Amino acid sequence: MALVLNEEQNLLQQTARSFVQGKAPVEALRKLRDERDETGFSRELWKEMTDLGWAGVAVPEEYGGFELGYVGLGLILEECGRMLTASPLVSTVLLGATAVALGGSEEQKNSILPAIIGGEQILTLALDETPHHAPTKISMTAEKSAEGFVLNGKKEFVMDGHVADKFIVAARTSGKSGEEKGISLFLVDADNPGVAAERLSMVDSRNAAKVTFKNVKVSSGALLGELDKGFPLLEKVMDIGRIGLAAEMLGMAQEAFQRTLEYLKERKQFGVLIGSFQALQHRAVVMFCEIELCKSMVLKALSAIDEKDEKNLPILASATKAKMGETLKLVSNEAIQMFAGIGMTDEHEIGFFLKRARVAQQIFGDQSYHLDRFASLNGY
Amino acid sequence: MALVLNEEQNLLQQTARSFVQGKAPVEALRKLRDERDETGFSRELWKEMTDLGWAGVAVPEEYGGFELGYVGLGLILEECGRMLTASPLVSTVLLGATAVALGGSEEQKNSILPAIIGGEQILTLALDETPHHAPTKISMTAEKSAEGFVLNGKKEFVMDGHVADKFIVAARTSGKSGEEKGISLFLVDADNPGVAAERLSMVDSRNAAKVTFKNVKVSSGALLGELDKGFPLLEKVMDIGRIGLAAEMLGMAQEAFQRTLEYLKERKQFGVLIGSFQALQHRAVVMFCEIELCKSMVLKALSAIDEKDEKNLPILASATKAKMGETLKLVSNEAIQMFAGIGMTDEHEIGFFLKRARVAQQIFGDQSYHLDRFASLNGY
Amino acid sequence: MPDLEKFRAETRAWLEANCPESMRQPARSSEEYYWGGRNGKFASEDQKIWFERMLEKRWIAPHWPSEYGGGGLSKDENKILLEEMRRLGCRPPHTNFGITMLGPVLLKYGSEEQKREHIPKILRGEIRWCQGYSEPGAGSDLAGLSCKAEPDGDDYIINGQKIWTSYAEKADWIFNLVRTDTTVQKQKGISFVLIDMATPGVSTRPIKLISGNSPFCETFFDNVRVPKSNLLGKENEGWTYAKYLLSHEREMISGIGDQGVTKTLGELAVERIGKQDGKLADSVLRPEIAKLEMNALAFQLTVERAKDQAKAGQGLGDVASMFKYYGTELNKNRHELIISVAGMEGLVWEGEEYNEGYTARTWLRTKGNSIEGGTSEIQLNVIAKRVLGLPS
Amino acid sequence: MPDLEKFRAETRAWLEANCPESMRQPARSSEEYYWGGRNGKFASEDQKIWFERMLEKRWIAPHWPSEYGGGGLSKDENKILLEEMRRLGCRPPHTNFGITMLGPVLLKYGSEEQKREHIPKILRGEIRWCQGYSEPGAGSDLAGLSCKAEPDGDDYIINGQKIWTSYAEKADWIFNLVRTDTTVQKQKGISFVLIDMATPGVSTRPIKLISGNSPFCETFFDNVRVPKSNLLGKENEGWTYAKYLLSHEREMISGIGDQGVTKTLGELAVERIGKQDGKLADSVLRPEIAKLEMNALAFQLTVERAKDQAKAGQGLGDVASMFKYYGTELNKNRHELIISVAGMEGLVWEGEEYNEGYTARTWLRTKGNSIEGGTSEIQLNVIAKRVLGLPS
Repeated sequence: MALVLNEEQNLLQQTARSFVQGKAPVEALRKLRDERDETGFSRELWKEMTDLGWAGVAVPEEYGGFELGYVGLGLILEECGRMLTASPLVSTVLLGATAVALGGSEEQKNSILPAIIGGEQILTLALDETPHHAPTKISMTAEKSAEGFVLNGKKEFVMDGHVADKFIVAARTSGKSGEEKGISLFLVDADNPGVAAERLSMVDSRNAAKVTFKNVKVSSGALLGELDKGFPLLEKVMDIGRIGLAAEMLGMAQEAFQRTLEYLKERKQFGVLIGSFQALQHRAVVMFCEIELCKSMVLKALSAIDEKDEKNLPILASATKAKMGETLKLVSNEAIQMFAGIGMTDEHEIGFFLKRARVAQQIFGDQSYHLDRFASLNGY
Repeated sequence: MALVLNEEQNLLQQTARSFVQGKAPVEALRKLRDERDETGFSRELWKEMTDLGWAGVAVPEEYGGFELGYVGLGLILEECGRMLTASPLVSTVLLGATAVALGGSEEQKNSILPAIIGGEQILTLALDETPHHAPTKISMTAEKSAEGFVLNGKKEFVMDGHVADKFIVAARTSGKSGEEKGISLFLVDADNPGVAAERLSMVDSRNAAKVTFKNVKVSSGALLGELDKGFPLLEKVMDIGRIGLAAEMLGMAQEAFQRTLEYLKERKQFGVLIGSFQALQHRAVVMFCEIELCKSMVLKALSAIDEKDEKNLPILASATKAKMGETLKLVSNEAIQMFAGIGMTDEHEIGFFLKRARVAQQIFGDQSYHLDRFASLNGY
Repeated sequence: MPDLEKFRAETRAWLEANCPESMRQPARSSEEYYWGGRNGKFASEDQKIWFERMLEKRWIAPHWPSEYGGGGLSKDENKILLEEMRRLGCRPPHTNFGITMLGPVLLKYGSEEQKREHIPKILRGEIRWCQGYSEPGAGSDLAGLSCKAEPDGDDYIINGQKIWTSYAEKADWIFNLVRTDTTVQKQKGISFVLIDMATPGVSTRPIKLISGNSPFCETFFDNVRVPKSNLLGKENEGWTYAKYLLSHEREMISGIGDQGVTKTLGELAVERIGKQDGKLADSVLRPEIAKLEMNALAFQLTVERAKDQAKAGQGLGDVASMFKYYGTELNKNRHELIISVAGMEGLVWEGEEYNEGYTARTWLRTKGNSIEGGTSEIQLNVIAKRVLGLPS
Repeated sequence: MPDLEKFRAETRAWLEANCPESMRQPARSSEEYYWGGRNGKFASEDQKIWFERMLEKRWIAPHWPSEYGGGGLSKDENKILLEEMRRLGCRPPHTNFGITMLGPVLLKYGSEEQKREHIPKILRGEIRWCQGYSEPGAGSDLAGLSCKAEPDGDDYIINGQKIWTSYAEKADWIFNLVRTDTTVQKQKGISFVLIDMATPGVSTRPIKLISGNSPFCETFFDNVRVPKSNLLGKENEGWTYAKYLLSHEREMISGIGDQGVTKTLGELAVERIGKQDGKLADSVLRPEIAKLEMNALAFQLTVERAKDQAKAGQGLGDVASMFKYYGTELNKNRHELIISVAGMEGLVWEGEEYNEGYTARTWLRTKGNSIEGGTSEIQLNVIAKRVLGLPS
């Protein structure tokens, strides 16, 4: 696929942009935060998003989707990133629908995917058990029982964990923490007895929760994918998640940069526009270059998902998440420094970008994690 | 000791500066290079340096030295660094005299130190066997024989190796490559049968040689320090060497920066002085700051040698060598970029600083080596 | 020298006997310090005891002249006292911009009456001060201020607005830069005025920061009448006093973040991330942490070197010009690494289990270090010109 | 599409049959390329065969119009040919600034006579060209040139000096920027003139670089008489043509260093340093190498994206402005890492065992990448203004 958007994709991007900027600008996130909204996003907004078909953008037609692919979903995520829009798009669509579509049985697909597309179910992935992303460090257990499995364990920082209807849970059916083998995935309903979610208040005002599973009984039909061999499926879902998240981060970086650039063109100091200072100009160009590089990587990585380029997907996912993380860190820090005093105030929106940046960098592995993985995948 | 020079030290620095700038400016190195001088330094110059007492600056009085300490030797090295002066100061004095003074028997000290101080002997350390500094990776062997030891092996990139009168050789008397235990140090005369040195042509036009030892027989009196337990002595000599080398690098960095700064104040582009461009100004200040930091580290590390602060010496040596390496890399690269076209020509002297910089960075471990060691010494 | 050693021994013994245990723990927030003032409250009985004992000992400002209530200690003695306090971990008994900022200016440029009026009140914690320097829209161009003072008999009438006034809503008095001459070059028409904030027409509004805290205010002056006797030094020469104060402030800010740091970054990383094969398990973060700690060591040694130089009578030298710039950038980097080391836990905003978001809030607060008291860019400009002599 | 696939298959078969084995190895120095010219010599029989076969095939400049001796290939065909050549590792059969630099300008702005006169000679390797742009003291201010051409009947008389003329001492003709009007704004008085270097009064002096090589010369013009018919385009409009050429040159330079790179940096590092516990043994270099390779991948994808955009009719876009800057900085970093990876071995200057210092010399040569063809600083200025619209 050429690294350029086609007409359909351009249209989707335009639609997404005007929708998000109209209905869910940064101000909306501030409102959710200041009102201590219990859901953490607007259910009305999510209804409108799913009405637009966004939850089915990357889902195959046979399950009610629209087959615009992950490039399409990436464009929507990017636009949401620009406005820091809070919604279950990542948890439910990027992760949930992807995991079910890739690993689910026909029955699972037929029951879950349409519910996701229709906006009736919130799904999420319950994976990490420590403050640092470590997908093989799974201690949570799923023991075989007469009717199915019994789950016990604790998951940390689960996205939308306190409002999810269903969890995709990574648990250990054999082996020990640190091993890839022995990890299995399960679909667990939130109202299943023994499931308890405690919401956390995060710096980015987005949803995360600690979820505990205490003797949670599920049927054998709850298994998603193969027993003991859930890791390759999980890895693929994560790689897609990393790339989708990078698309969201790309939107954030572009918007933060754009706002900074505008500020440089209007703010005066010592009687001249600060954008005329050469040192700031050069630093702005460095940001511009890094963002352009990220654009190419994100587009290439999204295309690789659609092209089912299994061979290059892991390397592209790690390179993209790491590069996007570095760039977003740079841009969010430079933005605050260039906005200076006003950027330090809560009243100004630029700080929201800095706050969301670090959380997005952490999810599914920060730069350290992915540079290490990138090096290993490249054989060094 | 306060981090400030006393009167005696200030005087020594002034003397060294005027001597080096008068007798051995960068032009002298160019001459040695262009004339393909076989010695690689001027023996007349070395005679003058030793007449000034430089070879005995850090040697105890009882062996004919002047007890001005390593702070004193560091000041001389710094001034030599400014002019890229080629001499056996590092090989013979910083390494050779230090090793003998620290590890030698009374007999060895009495016979060798006065000869070094008098400029009659060139010593050097024959240590590394690979292109990367790795002091425990020693495969060269010294086997016990009736009369003493028989040495076999090869040493790479030995400073002043082709003109040395005596080598301090690290060889294995037990254990295997990678182990600290089993390394012993030997004093080996260059005219001993079986010793052969092949000079290498290096980018910095300074001396390095490949030295082979083939069935070289030495008496048991050739052992420097303890059998099998030479590593702690070697490590200390290397740490002192690293700090002294950092002093030389500090001189280089200051001189390269000074020349660049002067160029920024005289070179015009588009009708204005390039030193008025804010982006270049900020980059110049960054260099200034890093050099100031290095000055403090080098002085502190040199003082730590004189104060026999054994506890902090390794950490200070690694921090200083790594920081100085980073700074010199930055300054030498920025210098070339700021001198632009003229800096790329062999005719201009600034390129000599770039060339010497990378060699000095490598000797006794580059930034990678020392950051790793610094982290390990700090317990992480 | 034996005198100083004796002083050290006595000081140590006195501190050990008199500093309450709880006052030897690092403070987690500015609220844990005693700020004094008309509405000042002690956060604990220990805090009160500690303040009163130090006040009695005249060690609230130990090196100020004793005639105004200072401790009258020599430089060497003062250094020893600070070293011993640091050794024990003693908190400062009283925090007040009157001590750290206004005091030195007042002692140097104030009239005898002003010194006798204000200094004892500062030391006794009766009056809490704040600083009126920055204005909206002026930013780094501090001298471009427009808050004006017009003479009216024996008074000035002050109108205008200040921003970034630290804790103004809790302060009693403000030292304020005002414009008294608009016809000359901007630096030459500025005066330095002391204003009681209880005067009619003074009002404040806190500014909430990205860290969620509100250490700063906007302060408004609406026809505020101030006696001319509250002018510090001479009219229109306030810029000189302001710069003298700023140079003190910059040194102070570059030290920010070192307070209360008990663990090294490396130790923190090992605790949070663990080791593998004897090295920090995150092999990518490890060299970044090592670089930061190497630079922090180099910076600390450089501050030491500057002090040693000054002590040797060679002046602080050019090197001191970089402290504000380098120190604040270093501190920002340190906190970026701290949140990397903490992972998701470092990004929690509230909750007792997460220390109410202390890690995240501190990280966010450090972003201001390279802005307040002169941005990093301003520092770089100044060093380029004044120290390196680069042309304009 | 099937046509293109057929073309690809035929091209591949032809190259496999006709490109000698030794011409499929990466060249280690510029001398291993065939540069042509009056004194041009083939370095080997294979080089001669390869050149002659490609000449006969009209693939010396495959996408130039066939009426002047070019191959007349479409853009797509040309791309396929280049891809297939890269796949096999085929060296370019002929290297000549007449092809890479002058050709595009000549084809766009030259007169019919000029095209018929010069292009076939370039293709046949009869005339080797060099570029006369920079002048001593002008540096980045290219338009500030002073080498002047004064009219004298049907001729110009040229006086002045050029610097950084690549391989001028081996070239036959030079395309030279001269000043033909000193009374107007500097960009408006420049003309673009073609000069036979055999003309009396032209002389050259090689400049030795820090890499030890002398790819550049100073070139002197002392009352050199050149017919006015050698003017390209219009008098005083040379700056337009010069900029057109420069934009081509910048793209070319940003690709420098990718030629002949057969091993990735990671592979090289493993070979030179070895592994420990499955990872590169140097744990500090490892993330630096990973960052470089990550950036190189991102850069390569960005060049691809720009091409795809252009192909889709959207133009090269703003992104192309960064290629020269980013590409050259990347290449410098790559070579810094290569010498780190090679250790002391990478710093040897001479000796067959050390490939005559190839690693060190190449590293030194890359320092010029961010200087020649417009310094990185100039690129940053230009992007800031033209692309980001930042004010002057």
